[in-house]
Amino acid sequence: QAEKIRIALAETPSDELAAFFVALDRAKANGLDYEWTAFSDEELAIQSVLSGQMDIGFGTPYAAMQRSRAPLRIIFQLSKLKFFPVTTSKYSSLKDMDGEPILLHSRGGGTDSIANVIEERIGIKFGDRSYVSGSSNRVAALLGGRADATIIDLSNKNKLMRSEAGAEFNVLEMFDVEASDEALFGNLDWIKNNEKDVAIFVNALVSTWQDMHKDPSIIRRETSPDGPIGQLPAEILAELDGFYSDAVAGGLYDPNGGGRKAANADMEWYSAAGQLDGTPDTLNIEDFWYLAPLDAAMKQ
Amino acid sequence: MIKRANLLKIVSAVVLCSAWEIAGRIPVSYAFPTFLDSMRSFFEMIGNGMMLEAYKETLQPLVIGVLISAFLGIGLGLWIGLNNFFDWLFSPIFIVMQAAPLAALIPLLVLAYGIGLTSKVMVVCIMAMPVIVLNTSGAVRNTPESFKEMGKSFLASRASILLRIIIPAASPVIFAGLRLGVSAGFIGAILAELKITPTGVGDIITYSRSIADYPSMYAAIFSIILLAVLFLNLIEKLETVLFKGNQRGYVSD
Amino acid sequence: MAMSQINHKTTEKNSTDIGSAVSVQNISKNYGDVEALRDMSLEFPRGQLTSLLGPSGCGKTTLLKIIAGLLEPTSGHVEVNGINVSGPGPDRAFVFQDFALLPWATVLKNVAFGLQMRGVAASEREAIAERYIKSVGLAGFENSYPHELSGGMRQRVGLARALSVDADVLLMDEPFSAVDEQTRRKFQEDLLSLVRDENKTFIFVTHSIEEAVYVSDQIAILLPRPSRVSEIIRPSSFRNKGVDNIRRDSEYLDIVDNIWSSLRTYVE
Amino acid sequence: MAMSQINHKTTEKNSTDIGSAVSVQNISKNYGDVEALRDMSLEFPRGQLTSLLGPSGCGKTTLLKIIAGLLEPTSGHVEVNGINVSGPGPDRAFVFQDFALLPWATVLKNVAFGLQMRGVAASEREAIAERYIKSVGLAGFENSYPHELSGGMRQRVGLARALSVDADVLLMDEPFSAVDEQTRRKFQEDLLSLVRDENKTFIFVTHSIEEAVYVSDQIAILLPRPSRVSEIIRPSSFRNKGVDNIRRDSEYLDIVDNIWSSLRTYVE
Amino acid sequence: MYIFGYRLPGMSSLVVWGFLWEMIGRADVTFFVPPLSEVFTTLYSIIGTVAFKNALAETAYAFSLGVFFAVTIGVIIGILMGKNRLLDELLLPWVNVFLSAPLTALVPVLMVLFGFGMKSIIITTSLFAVWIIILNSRAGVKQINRSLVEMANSFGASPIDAFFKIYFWAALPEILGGVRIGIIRAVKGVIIGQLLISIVGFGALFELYSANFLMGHFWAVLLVLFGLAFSISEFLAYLERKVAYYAAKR
Ligand SMILES: Nc1ncnc2c1ncn2[C@@H]1O[C@H](COP(=O)(O)OP(=O)(O)OP(=O)(O)O)[C@@H](O)[C@H]1O
Ligand SMILES: Nc1ncnc2c1ncn2[C@@H]1O[C@H](COP(=O)(O)OP(=O)(O)OP(=O)(O)O)[C@@H](O)[C@H]1O
Ligand SMILES: [Mg+2]
Ligand SMILES: [Mg+2]
Repeated sequence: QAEKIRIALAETPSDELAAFFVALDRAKANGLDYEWTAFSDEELAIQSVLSGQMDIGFGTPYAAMQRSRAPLRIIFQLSKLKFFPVTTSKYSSLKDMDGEPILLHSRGGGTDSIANVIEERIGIKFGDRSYVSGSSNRVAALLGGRADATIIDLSNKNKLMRSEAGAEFNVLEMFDVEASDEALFGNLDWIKNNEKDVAIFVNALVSTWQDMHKDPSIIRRETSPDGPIGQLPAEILAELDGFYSDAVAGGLYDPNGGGRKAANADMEWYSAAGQLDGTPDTLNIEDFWYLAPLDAAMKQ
Repeated sequence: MIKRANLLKIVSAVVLCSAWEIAGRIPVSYAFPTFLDSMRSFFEMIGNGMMLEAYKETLQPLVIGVLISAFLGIGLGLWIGLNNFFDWLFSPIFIVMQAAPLAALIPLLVLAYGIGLTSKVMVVCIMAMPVIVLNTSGAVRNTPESFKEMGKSFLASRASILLRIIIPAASPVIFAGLRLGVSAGFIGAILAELKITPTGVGDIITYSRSIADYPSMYAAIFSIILLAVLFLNLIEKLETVLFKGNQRGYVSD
Repeated sequence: MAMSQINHKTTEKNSTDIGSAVSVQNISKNYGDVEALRDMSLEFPRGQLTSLLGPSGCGKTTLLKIIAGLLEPTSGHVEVNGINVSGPGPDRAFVFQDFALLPWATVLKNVAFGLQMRGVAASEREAIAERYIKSVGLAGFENSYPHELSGGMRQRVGLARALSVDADVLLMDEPFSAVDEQTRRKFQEDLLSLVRDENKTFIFVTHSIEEAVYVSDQIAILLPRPSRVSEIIRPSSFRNKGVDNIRRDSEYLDIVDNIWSSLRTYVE
Repeated sequence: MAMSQINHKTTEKNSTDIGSAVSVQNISKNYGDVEALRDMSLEFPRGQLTSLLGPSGCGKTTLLKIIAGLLEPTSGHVEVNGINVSGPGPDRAFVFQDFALLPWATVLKNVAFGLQMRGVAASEREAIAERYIKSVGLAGFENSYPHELSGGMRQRVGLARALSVDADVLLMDEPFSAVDEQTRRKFQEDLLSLVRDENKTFIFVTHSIEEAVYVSDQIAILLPRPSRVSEIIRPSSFRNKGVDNIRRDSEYLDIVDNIWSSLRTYVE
Repeated sequence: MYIFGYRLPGMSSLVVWGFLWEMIGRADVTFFVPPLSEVFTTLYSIIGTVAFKNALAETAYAFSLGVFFAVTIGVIIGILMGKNRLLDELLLPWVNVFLSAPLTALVPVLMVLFGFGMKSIIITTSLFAVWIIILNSRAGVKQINRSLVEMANSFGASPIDAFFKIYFWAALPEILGGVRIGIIRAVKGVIIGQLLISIVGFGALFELYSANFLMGHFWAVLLVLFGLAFSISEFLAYLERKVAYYAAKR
């Protein structure tokens, strides 16, 4: 097919997207023609797919799926909601956080839903929630003494805890989350019209994700030096291996692309977090996921 | 009998809103609500007090920031316009400030000033001040020579030349700068709410966007634009009251 | 010169007797390459009216602005009442050739401007301004803006403004050029009574030889670029002969002719 | 009126004989509340010079601008060469009371502006402009900017611009008010030779009764607000008597006195 | 600014500020202000990279197109508004709306209407610049000396002639002032567009560097932007000085 597929990223290419770009390179070798645009946040990527200006987007558009008239479907889980409550040494467990202020990413966003679920499961109620987007910015706020508790992602947690200042902070014990943080989605009509491309793409993702689990350093090795990741400053590239071995060890990526397991976890998680109306058992997975390409890829 | 100017305003507003409604009905995009839906959310949010609540938050940094920028900005602008040394020393700073991609700087501001009122006021000031300063100083430099000469010959002190000649002569451009400054201040306030911590109207925008409640999102955008326009009309009134004789009508008349 | 028809009035007011209100000493002024004035010296006797008469572009406005302290001379200096001029002062008021009205202010505010700058209270200065507005024949236009007035009316606003501050020395740059003959005559009479009664010193630029002869105690004839004083004429006062007869007065006509012939030489 | 000293020259040019170049019919003009002109009718004979004489603010500029097509009259209409005026046209050129020079353009460009608007090629219009600049005595100032000129010099730039387009009807709003007496005399002579040789029609606003009497074929005396024509005077031509003698000419002095007395009535 | 009769260039005071910056950086007050010298070293090291060149090209493209549209449309509309009451009454409220509208809030709407790519960024850039240019041109025209217009009319100037020979020149000092401020705003617009719409060009670099706390890199790119804004602004200031001879004498 002459037409390029258009991919809407939800952030600018950086270490976390290295694996995705490796997969894209593999897909390209198999004849997938693509272009990508980075949006500043997930909502924009979702909007762009809603408007039909992009074909495949990054994010977890459950609310949009339920509320808008567009048939959006997820085809692949890119990463899980692996976030960690980090505090100053004032607190040592989530129980201590009852009534205490916390710094989160954005209202209605992933960390907000984590906080909601924490409240529900642990039986506490956080105090004031304030919002600063970007885990690294929240780390900075923590370091700058502007906050005592926040929820940050895996790589920032590791960076913080390994730094000299790490001793002053606690990572609070938390339950495991299987729900998606980032997933690939598209308009169902488009997916069906472009079965072949989607198949190549999902195959490439699955193979990359599985290879990565065997050896995280393939990401660094397979990163094309002329691609958007290869062009990053040396400081960032140097940390790539560390990031992916941490990520694999921490279970950030599902080598099987999520599939039904992820879908079920999402139903549960996002309805608990308030982004989906209804209870998990009334929700129909087929309204949110389109599993055919992933199933086909897993068979190979 | 409605004045023609007002009639035109109404007619063009009706045209624009219908265009919106039609675009929403096509729809241009699933993320683009109709005018009527947006208005419904708008009045709902007014009805349930959400709007009021939000504006209480949004207006605080905005008003403080705009007031600081207006007074400090006009003062600095006059100073820069009158004194070559300060022009040389400070103009570049304001040009730099104007060019500063604030959105990128916000994380740093948060680091320096936290996520409270201070950093939001800072954002508003950084946005609003440069235009006010640069417009004022430019206008001051362009004051017609013969007015200043006249003032001098009638022994106007430096202060009265400033107050009675330079400022009135420069007032149209100063007010244009003020208008721009206020609008930039609005941009700053929203940017701060979008990028620092979502509170007030910025929160309605981001939150309703994240739950794909697009009518509410557009209603919030609509309300902030409405407010900005009201603000500006206020400034315009102020200008007409203060400098009546500067209204010299249209060349075509 | 045959110009010594000095009558009882002008004898009392001889410049050497009563001293100069304004004394211009060796003034030169260059605008870049253009040499507007070169080494000009001139005395303006106190309580008298001196006219500057000369071709356009010869530097009359320049000289007036230097006396007013609005322009720095390139060299030389000006004394007003024996004191060196370094800037504008309350002893001098200026009527501008291009009127210099503030477009955003009403006629009343424009006329009151000078008084306001001298710190006169609002009610008082408006009362004074209204009086002068009436005296220049603009009653009823107090609240008009300059752009609603005709050329001559604007000029009269500038005139009223200068008169209202009651300065010792009045510097008038073609103050009557845009007003009609009738109003001009009236103003000339007003001017003469000011000279007579109030001991003010007037420096007056005009292009009308007749006007200069009629109102002046002394006429300085300037020749152009770089400007220099070519001659000083002290006409007898025709004032007491009555305006209506003077035009047919042969003495008057002689002086006019005389000036005319001394000026016309430069016209090619 | 005793004003019938019509000599051989003016007989040929009687307005009824040769028709009017400009005919103003029942013109009224209100500026908001101010009634500037009321029901004014006036004929301007072709090839003659008509002066408008009247107190300042009586509506002379307004009338001229209406004839030029720059202002819409509130009622009434104007015909130029028998055709109704609905806007400015190439048959008329205007000399503005406030000069209206382009501050960003040199003297040369300013003078050439009218020609440029008529589509004359650059080199040709500059040649013409230079000629007129010389004829108003500004040679050497071609590349100066208006703000570097004195008042009178600016006025002459405006004059040169209007003359350069060679229009049929010249509307001149106090064109000599800021130029010196000597230059003014020269211009008056130039004007007269234009009237004599080129069959142009001039409408001329002035405040100088003497000037009006000297240059005009017909003088319209206007009285103020709302303006109306109080009387039309056709002075005999003093032109052939020579400028130098005319000032002592008793006929001339009679006419001046006559106009003066008819005008002065309105001054309080 | 003159020192010993020599005119200091407009931006020379930045040397003073730069020195101050170096001092603060050296004093190690805060980690996000590294010494200026370090920033320059970083700048030198990234300036040749493909990523930087791409960013520069993308930004310059969006910026120059955006500014081009803003100036052309802004000047024409502004002048027309200043001279024509009907047009002014029709457009002024909307100009004010868009001028005062927090454009950042409008960006999502723009994206929906004009897409998510370069087009929206260019439009955002134009939108940041155009209103001030319109308003300034309008203000310039409104203060025009009526006699000049009448003069042009009396010499039969066509509307086009009047536009280019009178209104444009009479309003030029204001127009240039407006264009200067507009262009500086456009720099901001292009970055905001690149940050809020799709992350490309310098916006992407900023996002990347600030997210990873590469302060040296961050300031280095910022310096490039300032340099850009400054040279354009100085160029316009130079033009403004060229018309200054009549700006105060109109
Ligand atoms: N734009 C305007 N708005 C309101 N009134 C005006 C306007 N222009 C002129 N007038 C009024 O119209 C009257 C006539 O004005 P005009 O300029 O025609 O007088 P004029 O005879 O040319 O006077 P002058 O000899 O002083 O130039 C004046 O009373 C003036 O106040
Ligand atoms: N700002 C300036 N820059 C350059 N030259 C100037 C400037 N102002 C005046 N001049 C020149 O100085 C000379 C004298 O000008 P000035 O205005 O004093 O003449 P004036 O005697 O008042 O003439 P007028 O009777 O026409 O008003 C003129 O030749 C003029 O060109
Ligand atoms: Mg002069
Ligand atoms: Mg007039």
